[in-house]
Amino acid sequence: MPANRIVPLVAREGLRGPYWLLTFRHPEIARDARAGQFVMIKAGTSAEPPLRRPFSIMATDPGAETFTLFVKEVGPGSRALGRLAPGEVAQCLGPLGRPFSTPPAGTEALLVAGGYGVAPFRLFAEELKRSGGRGRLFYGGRTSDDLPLLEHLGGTSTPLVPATEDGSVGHHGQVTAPLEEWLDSGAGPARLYACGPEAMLHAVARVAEARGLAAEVSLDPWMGCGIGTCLGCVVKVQNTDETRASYRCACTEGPVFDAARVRWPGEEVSRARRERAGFMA
Amino acid sequence: MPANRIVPLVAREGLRGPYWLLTFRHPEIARDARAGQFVMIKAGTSAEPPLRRPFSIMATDPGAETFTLFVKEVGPGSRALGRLAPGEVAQCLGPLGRPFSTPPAGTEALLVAGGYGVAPFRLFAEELKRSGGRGRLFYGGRTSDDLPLLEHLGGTSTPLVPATEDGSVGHHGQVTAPLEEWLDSGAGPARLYACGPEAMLHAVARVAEARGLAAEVSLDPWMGCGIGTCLGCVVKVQNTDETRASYRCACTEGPVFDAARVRWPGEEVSRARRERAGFMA
Amino acid sequence: MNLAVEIAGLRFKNPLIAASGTFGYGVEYEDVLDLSRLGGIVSKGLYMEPRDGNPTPRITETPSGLLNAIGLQGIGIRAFVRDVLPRIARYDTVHLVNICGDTVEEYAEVARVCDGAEGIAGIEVNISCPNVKKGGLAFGGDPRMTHEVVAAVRKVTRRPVIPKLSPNVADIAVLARAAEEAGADALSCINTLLGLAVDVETRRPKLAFGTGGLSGPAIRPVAVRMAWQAARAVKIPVIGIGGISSASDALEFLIAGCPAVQIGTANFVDPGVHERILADLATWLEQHGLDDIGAVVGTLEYPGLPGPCGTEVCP
Amino acid sequence: MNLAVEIAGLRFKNPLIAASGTFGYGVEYEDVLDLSRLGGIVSKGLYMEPRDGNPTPRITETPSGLLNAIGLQGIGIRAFVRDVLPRIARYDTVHLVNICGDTVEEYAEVARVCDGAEGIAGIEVNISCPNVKKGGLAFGGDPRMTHEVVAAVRKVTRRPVIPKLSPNVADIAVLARAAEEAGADALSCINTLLGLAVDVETRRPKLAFGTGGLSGPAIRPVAVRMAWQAARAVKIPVIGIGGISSASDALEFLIAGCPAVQIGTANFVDPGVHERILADLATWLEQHGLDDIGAVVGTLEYPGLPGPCGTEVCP
Ligand SMILES: Cc1cc2nc3c(=O)[nH]c(=O)nc-3n(C[C@H](O)[C@H](O)[C@H](O)COP(=O)(O)OP(=O)(O)OC[C@H]3O[C@@H](n4cnc5c(N)ncnc54)[C@H](O)[C@@H]3O)c2cc1C
Ligand SMILES: Cc1cc2nc3c(=O)[nH]c(=O)nc-3n(C[C@H](O)[C@H](O)[C@H](O)COP(=O)(O)OP(=O)(O)OC[C@H]3O[C@@H](n4cnc5c(N)ncnc54)[C@H](O)[C@@H]3O)c2cc1C
Ligand SMILES: Cc1cc2nc3c(=O)[nH]c(=O)nc-3n(C[C@H](O)[C@H](O)[C@H](O)COP(=O)(O)O)c2cc1C
Ligand SMILES: Cc1cc2nc3c(=O)[nH]c(=O)nc-3n(C[C@H](O)[C@H](O)[C@H](O)COP(=O)(O)O)c2cc1C
Ligand code: FES
Ligand code: FES
Repeated sequence: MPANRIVPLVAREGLRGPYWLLTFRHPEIARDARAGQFVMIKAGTSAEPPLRRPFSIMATDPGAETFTLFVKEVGPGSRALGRLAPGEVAQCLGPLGRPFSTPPAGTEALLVAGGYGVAPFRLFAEELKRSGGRGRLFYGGRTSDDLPLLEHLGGTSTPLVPATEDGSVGHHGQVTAPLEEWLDSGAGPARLYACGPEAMLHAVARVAEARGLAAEVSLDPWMGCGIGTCLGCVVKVQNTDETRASYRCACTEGPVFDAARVRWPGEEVSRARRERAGFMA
Repeated sequence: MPANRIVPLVAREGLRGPYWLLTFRHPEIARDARAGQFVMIKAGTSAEPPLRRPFSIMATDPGAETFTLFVKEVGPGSRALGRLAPGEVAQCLGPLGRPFSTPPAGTEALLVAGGYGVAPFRLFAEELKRSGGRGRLFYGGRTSDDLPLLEHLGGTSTPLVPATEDGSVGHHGQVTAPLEEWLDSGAGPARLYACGPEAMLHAVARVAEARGLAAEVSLDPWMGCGIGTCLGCVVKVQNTDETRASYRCACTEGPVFDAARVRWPGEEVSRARRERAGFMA
Repeated sequence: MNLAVEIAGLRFKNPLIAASGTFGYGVEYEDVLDLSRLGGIVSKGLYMEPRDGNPTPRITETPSGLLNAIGLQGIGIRAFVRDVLPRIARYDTVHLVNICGDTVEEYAEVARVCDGAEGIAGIEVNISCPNVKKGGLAFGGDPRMTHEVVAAVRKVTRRPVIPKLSPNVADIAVLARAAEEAGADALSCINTLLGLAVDVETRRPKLAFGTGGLSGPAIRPVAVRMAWQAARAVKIPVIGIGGISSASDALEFLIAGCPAVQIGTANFVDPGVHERILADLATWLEQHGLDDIGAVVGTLEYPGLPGPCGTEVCP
Repeated sequence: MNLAVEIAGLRFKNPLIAASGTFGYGVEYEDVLDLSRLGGIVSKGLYMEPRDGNPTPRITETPSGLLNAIGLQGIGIRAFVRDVLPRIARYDTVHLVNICGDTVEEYAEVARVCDGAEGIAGIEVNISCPNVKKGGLAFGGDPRMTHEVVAAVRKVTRRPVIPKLSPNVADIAVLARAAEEAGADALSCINTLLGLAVDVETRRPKLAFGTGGLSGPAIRPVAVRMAWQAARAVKIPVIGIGGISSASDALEFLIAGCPAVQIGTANFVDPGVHERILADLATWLEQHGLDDIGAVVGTLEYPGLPGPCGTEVCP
């Protein structure tokens, strides 16, 4: 059950660039969180910025009763989190949202991450390891600077395939290229799981569609409440049993959606705008 | 000349209770500040609270190019200052305002401080020491908790007379009691200088008036700009050459005023309100 | 310690009501808090039919504020009565429905459904939503239309009718009186301020709809002023709304003359806000030697106006 | 890089003007910054005679905002012209005077003095101060009175006349058109929002005057909306005001259709705000491959309205 919790920061690690690993203590979140779920969190009670911010749960340690967030500092909310000192507390609601589904037995889970979208896949890889499932993580960014978690993704049974658009590390090109290569190379039954910029999610959705594969995407809209009441986070979705698309809350029915059900933006909305807005128009 | 400066925090000492000694580096402020002057300061550039806050300059070290503030944490502005880490910077305008006047030769400077109003008198005592002037500092509060600077006022030639209303340290009673005793005891020519809660300032003004002594009081209104433009800090003053009282900026014509020229609040404004507001109605 | 208040014949166990559009239909919070602890809950705005609402982005932050153009996405009054009401009616709190309409007739129709539904204690009439092209602000900005809508709703229900006024007017007293004359039992003041945020990169409004409604702490001084003006203009009670996120914020409205308040945006920031304010209100009353929240309502001493005792004139 | 703009025949070397009441008479900042770097300076509001202003407290903070009720304390127009103007006229910037009046005649009288004074480039007509009992908002809230005041000022001066509009109205377009018809050369939008903050301990308003005017970042979304509405309603240029403290804030107004902006409360927070915004504006233009600030003015693509090219309709 999501509930409002006050969570103390227990550890804080600065990665290169604007990235932090922040570990908080909370027994239930540590126990209950599933890959793809998130928390709405805010450092302290300062009035500015007003709202909490959504962050994926990157890792949990039920024994230590802790969970870890992977935070990219991009504005005031993330900055305030990065400035918390161990012992200080944050206001936190979670775990929230629908997690990624468990891959069916015998199916390989192909995880496609762009930028900070890698966060849920660390937990996903843990779950795979625990359940004996098979997976492969494609982790892309523009340059190696966008992959600060590269060295922190070991210790699971999921092989890691980095890709950068400038070739500074791993595959040279977009992350969907090694994904398609892998699929071409005669991999067995697979299911795609993606989290990252909208353009990447859409590309993964097209790959899945072209190959008749199931794909789940974690969307990233602006969220006001995380709990289904502000209706600010909606995305247009049309489920198989429905005659028309309608707005669904990404915070409660998502953030993970079946890629085939998402009404991807048409061309009437400019690309720049969509990418900036980072979500469905 | 006051100017807008970015000042790094170089040292930070937590005193007992909600009090901090914060030392910032700035060569000109360290060189130019006079006792009674203040800075308008704000930690960082956060939007909340919107405005800078006035703090008296408590001490300067021209050699080290530093100045020190004595900050009581009472709300968001002072709290943010107290949270600055050494090396971090504050936005600062100063030194501002009219300082206390230099006591005429042969006159004893009787300094009367209440609570955080003690701040300017540390610098005043330094100035007396340097000029060879004579002084005596009466430092009052409700309890010893209100006198956290007691141990930090040594090293000058000015004797210190503490007073607390509960008698927990020094004289038992209000700070004007030891002041009057001293005046009764046949001290020589004296001039009063006071900084603290308005009720105390008014009491000092009455003592001075009754004994025909000159008194200067440092007032403590809400200040928006510190530089004479918002007109938020005005106090009612009537100078000897004027036929009527008018509103004067405490930030530029004060904060130090001749006590005899201040239009102290009449009885039509409730006492509670005045004390809370902390300044002239 | 009595925190209960009576408004329009309804007993609220405390003066803290969840504001429309910021608390869903109530059910969303079932797991997060105990709904029975609330003074009341106002539903998200409801039309006769389900509504999609506006395209996204629908919300954006502004300094100490939230700008939204949700556009009244909702399930429609019948689905609410059928599917939601039975589930929330079991919580012992005052259930109010926020009703909308494209036409005066639609307001009346929705009100009629509410009137027939067990468990709906009263009707808040949303004539002030800035985020729809018809109805909403078009009604709430004009005293004649306000009168017409409120009168039409009044005619079809015996339940308390509580028009929700817009701040986007020159003189809220005029609208407040129009609503009172049309038979309102109480007023809700205020809805959101019309605002516009521009994305300087795309050079479009940050919200897909264009303008939006501003809420949150940023608007509190405007809201307190308007609630106070409305309360002085009418004899019916005025429920204060706008930027409340602490007991002190709530007290500003109570002192200005509102027997109860609604909490909106703060629900998003802190789902535990009601409990926190409730505890702090009780402590405050205790510290001030009061044992009834009613003792602070309307006690503002405004300079030049008669004080609360009715005789003293403040300097 | 051209940052200069022309408004009402006046050339501003950049679009950043210090707003009335937040920059004194200019002289106060002589030591703090180089006044010649400003696009323009608007004086504190001036009547014929000196004014004491309101009792204190006069200012209080609200979330991301400042509430003030200074009450137009000032030295009067004649002392300004005699004592202050010679001192500031030597700075190469556009000197505007913000004029006030208790009556239409007083506005005209003050304007006449301005007209005769060397060094005053234009007249901003303050018909929107919420903090005085006569004049001010009483004029700015009513299109007929707005017309009357502006026409009276217009009659006595050939200098540019720039009425400053109030946000405390239902439809600012109506007021904007009234001012334009009366002969205004440009408009300033907006003055402060009427607000009330209550001190819950004393149960009095926090400001001695009672209500006050809300300014600062909190009001920016409302100000951008109103400046945009006014700019669409009239042909004369609209100077945007309200909550600007960064280049991005300024750009919101420019994109919404204002060729220049005024910076108010931010002067208190950071006396170096003009320099900072100026530098950031230049950088922004450069990054966007633009070499003239005019190229962004009025480029907002508003959904459903013709785009800046005059043909495209946004989705
Ligand atoms: C379900 C979910 C999980 C997320 N997980 C992570 C995570 O694990 N790690 C991480 O670093 N970030 C994550 N994010 C994104 C994170 O929430 C935003 O970066 C954060 O809210 C930014 O807040 P801020 O105050 O720091 O910056 P702001 O100033 O609020 O934002 C900076 C810029 O980003 C834009 N922006 C803000 N939030 C979003 C958004 N949700 N979508 C698109 N644009 C946005 C703003 O418009 C602005 O331009 C997640 C978002 C969602 C919805
Ligand atoms: C010239 C001058 C010198 C000062 N020197 C010192 C100093 O050396 N050390 C020190 O600790 N403080 C000093 N102060 C007071 C200090 O400025 C305030 O405590 C500070 O502004 C409070 O800001 P805040 O955000 O922390 O709290 P806020 O939340 O702004 O204030 C807390 C409470 O204090 C009230 N308040 C705030 N400022 C004032 C004020 N100026 N007068 C009366 N009531 C006020 C508020 O209304 C509120 O109730 C000085 C003030 C002035 C005018
Ligand atoms: C996201 C959101 C949705 C809202 N939806 C409605 C609504 O459906 N009906 C209504 O009358 N008011 C609606 N409001 C207005 C609030 O009920 C309230 O009047 C306003 O937000 C001011 O209060 P606040 O500052 O506490 O949020 C909405 C506000 C927000 C922020
Ligand atoms: C302390 C203060 C005094 C003001 N005095 C005047 C004035 O004399 N005349 C006037 O037209 N506007 C006055 N204003 C309004 C400002 O010029 C400006 O319109 C308003 O503050 C909004 O801009 P901002 O948010 O940038 O401050 C004053 C504002 C403040 C905060
Ligand atoms: S974030 Fe508020 S409804 Fe989803
Ligand atoms: S603090 Fe602004 S005029 Fe004195």
